[in-house]
Amino acid sequence: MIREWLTAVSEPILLALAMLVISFFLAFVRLLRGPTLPDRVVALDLISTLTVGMMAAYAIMTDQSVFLDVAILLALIAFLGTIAFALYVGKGRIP
Amino acid sequence: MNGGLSVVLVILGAAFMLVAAIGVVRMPDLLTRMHASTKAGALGGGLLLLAVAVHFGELGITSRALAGVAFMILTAPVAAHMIGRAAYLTGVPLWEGTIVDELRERYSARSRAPNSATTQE
Amino acid sequence: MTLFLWNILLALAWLALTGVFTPGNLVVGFGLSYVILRFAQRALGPSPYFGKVFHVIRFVLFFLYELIASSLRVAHDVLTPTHYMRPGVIAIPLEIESDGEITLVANLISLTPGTLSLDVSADKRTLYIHAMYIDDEDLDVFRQKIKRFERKVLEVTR
Amino acid sequence: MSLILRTATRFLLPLLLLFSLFLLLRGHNSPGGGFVGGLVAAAAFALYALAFDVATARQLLRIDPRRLIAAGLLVALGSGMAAWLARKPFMTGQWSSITLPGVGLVPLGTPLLFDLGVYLVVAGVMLTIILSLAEE
Amino acid sequence: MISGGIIVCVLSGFMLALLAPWLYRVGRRATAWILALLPFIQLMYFVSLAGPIARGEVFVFSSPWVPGLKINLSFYLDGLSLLFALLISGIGTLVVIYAGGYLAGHHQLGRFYAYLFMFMASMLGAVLANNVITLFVFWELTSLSSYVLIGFDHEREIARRAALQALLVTGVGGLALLAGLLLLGQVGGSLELSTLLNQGEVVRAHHLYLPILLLILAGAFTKSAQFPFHFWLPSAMEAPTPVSAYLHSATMVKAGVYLLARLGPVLGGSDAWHYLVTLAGAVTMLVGAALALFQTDLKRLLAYSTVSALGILTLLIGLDTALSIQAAMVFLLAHAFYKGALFLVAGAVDHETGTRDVTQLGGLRHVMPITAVAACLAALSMAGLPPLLGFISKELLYEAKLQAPRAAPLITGAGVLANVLLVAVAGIVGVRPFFRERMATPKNPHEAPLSLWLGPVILAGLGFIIGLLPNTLAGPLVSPAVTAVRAEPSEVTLALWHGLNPVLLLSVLTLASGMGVYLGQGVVRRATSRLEPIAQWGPARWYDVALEGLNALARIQTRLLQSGYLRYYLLMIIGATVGLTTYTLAARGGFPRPDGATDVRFYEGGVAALISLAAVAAVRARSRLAAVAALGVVGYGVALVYVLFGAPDLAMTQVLIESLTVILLVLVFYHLPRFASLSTQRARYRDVLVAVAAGGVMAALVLAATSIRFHPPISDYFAEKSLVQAHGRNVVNVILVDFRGMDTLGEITVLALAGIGAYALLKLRLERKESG
Amino acid sequence: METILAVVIGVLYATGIYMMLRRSLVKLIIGLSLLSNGANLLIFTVGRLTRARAPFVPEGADALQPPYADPLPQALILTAIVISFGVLGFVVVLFHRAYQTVGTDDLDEMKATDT
Amino acid sequence: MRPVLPILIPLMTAVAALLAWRWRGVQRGVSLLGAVALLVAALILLASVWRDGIQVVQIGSWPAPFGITVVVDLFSAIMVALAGLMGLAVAVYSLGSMDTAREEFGYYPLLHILLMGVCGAFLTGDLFNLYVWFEVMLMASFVLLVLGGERAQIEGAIKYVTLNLMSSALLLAAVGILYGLVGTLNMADLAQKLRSAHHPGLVTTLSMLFLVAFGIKAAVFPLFFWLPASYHTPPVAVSAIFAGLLTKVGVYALIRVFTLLFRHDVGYTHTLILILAGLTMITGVLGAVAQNEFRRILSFHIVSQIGYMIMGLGLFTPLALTGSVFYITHHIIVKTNLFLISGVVNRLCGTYELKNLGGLYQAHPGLAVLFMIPALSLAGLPPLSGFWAKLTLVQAGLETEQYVIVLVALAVGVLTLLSMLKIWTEAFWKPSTRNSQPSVNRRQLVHVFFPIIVLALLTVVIGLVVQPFFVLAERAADQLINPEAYIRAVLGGTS
Ligand code: NA
Ligand code: NA
Repeated sequence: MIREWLTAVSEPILLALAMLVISFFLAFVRLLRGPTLPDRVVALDLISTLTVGMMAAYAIMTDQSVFLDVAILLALIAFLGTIAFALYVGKGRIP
Repeated sequence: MNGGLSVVLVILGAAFMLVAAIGVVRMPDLLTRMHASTKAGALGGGLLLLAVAVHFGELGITSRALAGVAFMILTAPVAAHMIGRAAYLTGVPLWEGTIVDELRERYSARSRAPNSATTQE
Repeated sequence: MTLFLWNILLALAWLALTGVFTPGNLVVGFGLSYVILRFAQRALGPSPYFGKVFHVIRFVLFFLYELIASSLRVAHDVLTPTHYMRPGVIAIPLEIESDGEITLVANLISLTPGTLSLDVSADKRTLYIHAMYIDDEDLDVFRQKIKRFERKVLEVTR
Repeated sequence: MSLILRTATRFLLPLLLLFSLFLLLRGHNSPGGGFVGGLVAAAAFALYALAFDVATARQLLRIDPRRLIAAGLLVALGSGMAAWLARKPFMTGQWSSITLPGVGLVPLGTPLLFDLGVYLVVAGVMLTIILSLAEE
Repeated sequence: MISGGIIVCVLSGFMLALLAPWLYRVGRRATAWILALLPFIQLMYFVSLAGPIARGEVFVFSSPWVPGLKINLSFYLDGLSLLFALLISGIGTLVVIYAGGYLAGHHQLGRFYAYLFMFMASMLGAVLANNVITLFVFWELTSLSSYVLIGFDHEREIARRAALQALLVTGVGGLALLAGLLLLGQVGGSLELSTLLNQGEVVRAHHLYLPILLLILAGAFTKSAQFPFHFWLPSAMEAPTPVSAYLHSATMVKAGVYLLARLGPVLGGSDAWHYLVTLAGAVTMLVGAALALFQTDLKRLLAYSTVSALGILTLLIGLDTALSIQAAMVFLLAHAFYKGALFLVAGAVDHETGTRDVTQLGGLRHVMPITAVAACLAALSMAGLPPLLGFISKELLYEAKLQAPRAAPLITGAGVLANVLLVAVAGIVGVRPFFRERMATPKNPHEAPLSLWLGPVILAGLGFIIGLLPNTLAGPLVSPAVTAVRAEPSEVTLALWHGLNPVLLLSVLTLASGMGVYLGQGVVRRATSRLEPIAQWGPARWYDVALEGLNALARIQTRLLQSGYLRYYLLMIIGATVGLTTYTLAARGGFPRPDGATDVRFYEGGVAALISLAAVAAVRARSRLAAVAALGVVGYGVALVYVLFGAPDLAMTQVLIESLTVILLVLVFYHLPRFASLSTQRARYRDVLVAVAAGGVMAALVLAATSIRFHPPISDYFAEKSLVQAHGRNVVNVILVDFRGMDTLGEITVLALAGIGAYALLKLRLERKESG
Repeated sequence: METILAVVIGVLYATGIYMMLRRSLVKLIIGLSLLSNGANLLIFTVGRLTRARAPFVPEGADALQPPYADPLPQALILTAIVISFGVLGFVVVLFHRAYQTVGTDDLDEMKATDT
Repeated sequence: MRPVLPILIPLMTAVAALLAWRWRGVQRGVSLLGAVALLVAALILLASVWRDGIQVVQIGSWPAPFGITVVVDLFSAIMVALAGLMGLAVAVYSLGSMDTAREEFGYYPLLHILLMGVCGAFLTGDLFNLYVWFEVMLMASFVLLVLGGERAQIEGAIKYVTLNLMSSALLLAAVGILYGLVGTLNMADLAQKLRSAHHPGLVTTLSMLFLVAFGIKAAVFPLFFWLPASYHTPPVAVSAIFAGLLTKVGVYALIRVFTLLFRHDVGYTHTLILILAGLTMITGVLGAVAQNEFRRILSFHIVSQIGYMIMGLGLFTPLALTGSVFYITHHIIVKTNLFLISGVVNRLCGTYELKNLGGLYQAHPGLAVLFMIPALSLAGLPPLSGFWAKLTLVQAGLETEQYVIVLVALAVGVLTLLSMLKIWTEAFWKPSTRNSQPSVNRRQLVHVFFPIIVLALLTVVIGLVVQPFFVLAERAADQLINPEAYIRAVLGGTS
């Protein structure tokens, strides 16, 4: 596994994947820490974008375009969850 | 096909995403975190999708990849706006370094005490 | 808009004719058909479309520049230990009126790192944004910088 | 409600619907299919209901989503029973093909019809649940 | 032809039972006389068969019923069955007529007839059956008819309880009997009695002999009210008197005796049989007789004396000598006549005076002369005075006891003691109410109507006439019966006078002592009343305690198991899963060694870690929405796994579902309350333990399953045919809509249901409790 | 990778079950979701992981050329996901109604039908 | 075509009823028609299987281990016929008892989809497809259970739903692992390939997952809690169809997999099943003894009766399996009928609580008889259907010298009798404490009594004319214990 990490640096696409993986964990840290719900939502939103990115990178790496379809679907649809969260947060608004 | 360009786009995209992720951890309040994450994130995602478009270089795939980019550009700002607005309106606290708040005056009639009922969730 | 569709259709036809289905070829096709349409303009009657294309291209370039510049700035701030930012919530008076235009402006502002549309007033006259780098001591100067987005949008839509 | 969200939704709804059809039609050969397509269609209207309100979304939809469920089941069932006309076991695919200008020979068969049934049911169900729940 | 008559006899009873309520609606008062025709015809039929049977003929009727289980609807008529059949149809005739008068005007009389005929038919079936399962079927039907008849007066709780008690006691015995009979069939190689009767040696030598014996005895003893199962019989006196006379004295309670007699050739002849049956009989005989003296209620007195009589019969069968069987058969007849008569008399007295309390009755001979004659005749027969049948039977009885193969003096002593008491009882029930001075009663008595005195007079008269001509009238019946029980030709000679012998001496002694007890019954009752508290702790009490205990156990168990706490149910299920799998693993072994698939790319590992962390975060989240967000991360992570291992369709679906789930949850959480910490610390530790164990089991199973493959998968087929035959490049989609379209059809049906259900839940709210 | 996914599956099952054992309806829902993710991942894993191509017949070919990811488990999981999603949708509504009707999401307050 | 009809007819009926959402009268007609059609199709199927042997349809014409196979052996055919019979009985009963609101909110489509799921589970020859049908059935039952949304319904449903979902998750995992090991889902193919499995211990361990998953659905100890928590809460027509069919699908599945797939270690697996059978009988019947409400008593009895059905499987001899099949047949008819009767009682007295019931024997002797027949049959009194069922099992137990289970079976029979008589005593014999009788619509009563009378007659007929039913069960059991014919029918000549 350590060798994998090392080759990651040499292989550009692996480097990209490595950055993405690190990003996942960083975003996850925010999701854990909060402190408010919007903070977590922002983190989740970022994670969905990261997922799009990772799928795209993987499509390139494996040379399979089918994964792109997943990525664009996610790009379009992840938004819905965020909106729902936002509306929930907004529920607490004083009218 | 277009190996060089797609590699650059991939690395760039991933780097932007990393920045976004670091920002989301490091920035002091919600709104500043959002500046880092939602936009840099979308930018990174867009770049990666572009990389796909370049990498495959087939019409069908390229058009789909571009559509993906379009989707991101369409949705990301709306989502950011919705979260930011909701958070602001429910009283998520701003960073102490904030220099001005002109929206506050509009809502001055009401207290802006943090509404824990939702935001603390 | 009809012309734009025409343009696209022609570009696709070009692709079919050439039989080379690549993005590059699409761009070629688009450019060619743009030129064709331009010449055929008289036949088709007056249209703001041709002038717009220029504005659109300029607008896109402007936007990309803003995007990259502000991204880099945010990136710098994120990656360095100190926070250089001077954030705040600013009211931007709006001249545009239609929902679509307001949304477009707001989204463009949001898309650019460093600024984020928070709210539109009920009378649609004011856009409230959160900005990270209010460098100007005079807030109105800053407001004008933001309003450039509005102007560019107006150039395209009107 | 946010003006920005509403305006964006006006644009996104047709886009999502188009995308859902795209997924449905391509599903037999590429990722997608009736289920995914149906969900996207439902998501489109769900977004509309969130951005505006349920009544507006129902107006836009025109048809009671429960009818979609019944129709979808009917289509799926019918596509399976079509095989009986050819004296074949239930759900045996019946294929023919048409030539689409510019695309060429496109095979058409009952399994595709079945997928359409799936699409309708999924869209109908998700809309039924989400719209009723949002009305609470 | 003749054999076919047997099944007609049995089935016609059931037919008439079905018709009886309707007949009653038409026939009213005359119904009893019309109905009585059936048992009377049956009686004539059986009488007509007496001759051939006395000559040694046997009638068999057999028709397959459940050949798969070797069960035939088969009947067998020999001397023993005939004796019982005559009693059943004969006394049945009288009881039907009697009931018509006794219950005249009762609004449920139609149903009563139905039950009575159902009983009659079942009882006939039981004593005539050849197949042991057929026998059992009718046996249980007699219990059931007894149940509805005891509970006939169902508005009174005591009647309901008595009915239940009787049914439960005999029911438990019945099930033991069933097991015993089945085992017997297994050991003996046939379920047909006629075959089994020749298998005695095989059966007795088999290692299952003792269990079979015990099981069958349990059936017989409960039915025939042997100690300690006797208590249901006195309680059963809640039934209308015709029922008591017929079922609980003359016929049904003797089914156990019948069974013992019937199976004697198979099961008898062993020490176990001898000791068990004799002892049970002796104890029952004494206990019944002693307890009878406590009673003041006419029917209860008679009931306990019946218990005693049943003990005597059992004892005689246990002795298993030619003489004892002979005595048993004669006593069976004698008892049926006198006890039936006495019961009917008691009913008539009750009917006329409104009371059954012996202490309240006296001098009735003036107002009820015919009844008084019948009563006295019966009582004298019971007391064993010559020239009544009771005397003959007692003579035989003493003789048999004196010649008992073992412990003859002891048995004889006990017999004398019991008979002494029974003499007193006979006096109390049959004589006392009619003599002494007249006492005031709730109702003003008149002579009973014809229907009420006909039965007692005939029965008592029979006891008298047979006593005078025993050899002519009883001999032809008893001999073949004894032959049947002994499984060897027996010739019985009955006589009133045996000369001066020890038996006669005992008889005289018995009578004299009995008279003494009768006269001094006040003293005796006072003396015995000391024992009353002990009697309260008798078997009847055990029954109550057992029932209460059962209820308590049931309640405790239910409270423990069906506690209402969902998490305990879940714990049980998960515990069962973990327990069964790990135990099986330990017990059966054979887990393949994990092949240590450690070929991991860093990004795969990263995604895996992310999923796990997010899952844990979802658990540890303090707020619902934080948990939902963490759940979202799990979802995206899983979608990534699908992408990483070549499943784009799955990833798409996962992603979509993730987003829509968030919408659903958020919509609902608008209304639901926030997380609260409700469980105790201990519960949490326990649950962590269980959850981790369950997770561990699943992980272990996955490891095992991924390290080994019994067969290559069938997927090559899909790979090959997908495009060529199913016209699709997306193999997963082709599987979904074509290869395995049936799954998808079910799947969309589930979805449709979810939609209908959610809609109904949200839109349909019934305020009121709906009736079914 | 199977080993690591086995652990992930174990974690999903464990967390799912733990959440289902809590007293709150909301946690029960979350538990169910975790559990169904675990079950799907389980089928995916035991159906054998492969980094080979996704099961799509490429243009110009008549059949899948090995190695390819086994399409059958994918189809099974798809069916299972959809079913559990439908069920989840219904359950969410049910719990919503339960809360409305009973007035609490504490499961311990919902045992009237047992005792 | 024939074997698929019992799945498709209910679906068609449901779709037709769904399309006629707004027209209640049409829905009722469609439902009745569909139920009749289902019963006819099921009976024709049974007859043809009896005549011509096991019938197979390869759905979509894809050959056996690859596509989904619908396969009908006698056991399946019997179960489907029973499902059709109960479907019709309850459909008719519903016409006279279901409230308008529920009818308008999809009661009839739900009922028929439930039947579809049940029939699908009985007919499929594919393990994953079995899971799908289970889900169809469960989902339909979830909705039927809560339809109306009363508090008790919802509380019961929460447990019912959660525990059943747990079982589904387990089943899914088990099926998935089995596929991973053997690479096929067709049960006949699995049966064949499992024979040569080189890790029997692993297969046995896996079989435990199936045991638990199906055990939950069958309501076996200690997995039955969902049943008594919920069965008494919905309208009685729903209770009745649940009582008749749902747990039996679990039992069916247990019997199917433990006669076809997991028979390599009978000494371990089936002994375990036998132990569970005994415990199920005891705990179920004790639960019933503790209850004082009509439907709750009946619900707990379902549990205890499941024990008997499993007992036959545990003994695993031809006679024992005959007993199981016979028992299931008997139980479905009798238990459904008892629930239907409880509904009538409730309608007459306005309650299910025994302490508030009474006077029915006096006022409605016909109903009393109609109750006694299934009640006594349930308790196993001769000569009703239940007696022969128990007799067969007891005989099988004695033959295999499993005396403990025989003892339990007999003792539980007595306790069953006890609690049936408790109902009898309280509801029928005990004098009524009420002054007024609720008014009853005569036309509705026809709908309500018709199925009750038919089922009671059937109980008696089975009791009196045992042989044909016994032979049917015997042959079904023979096919179960010798699965060669099944495997050959599904896989064709390849085996
Ligand atoms: Na059931
Ligand atoms: Na069930």
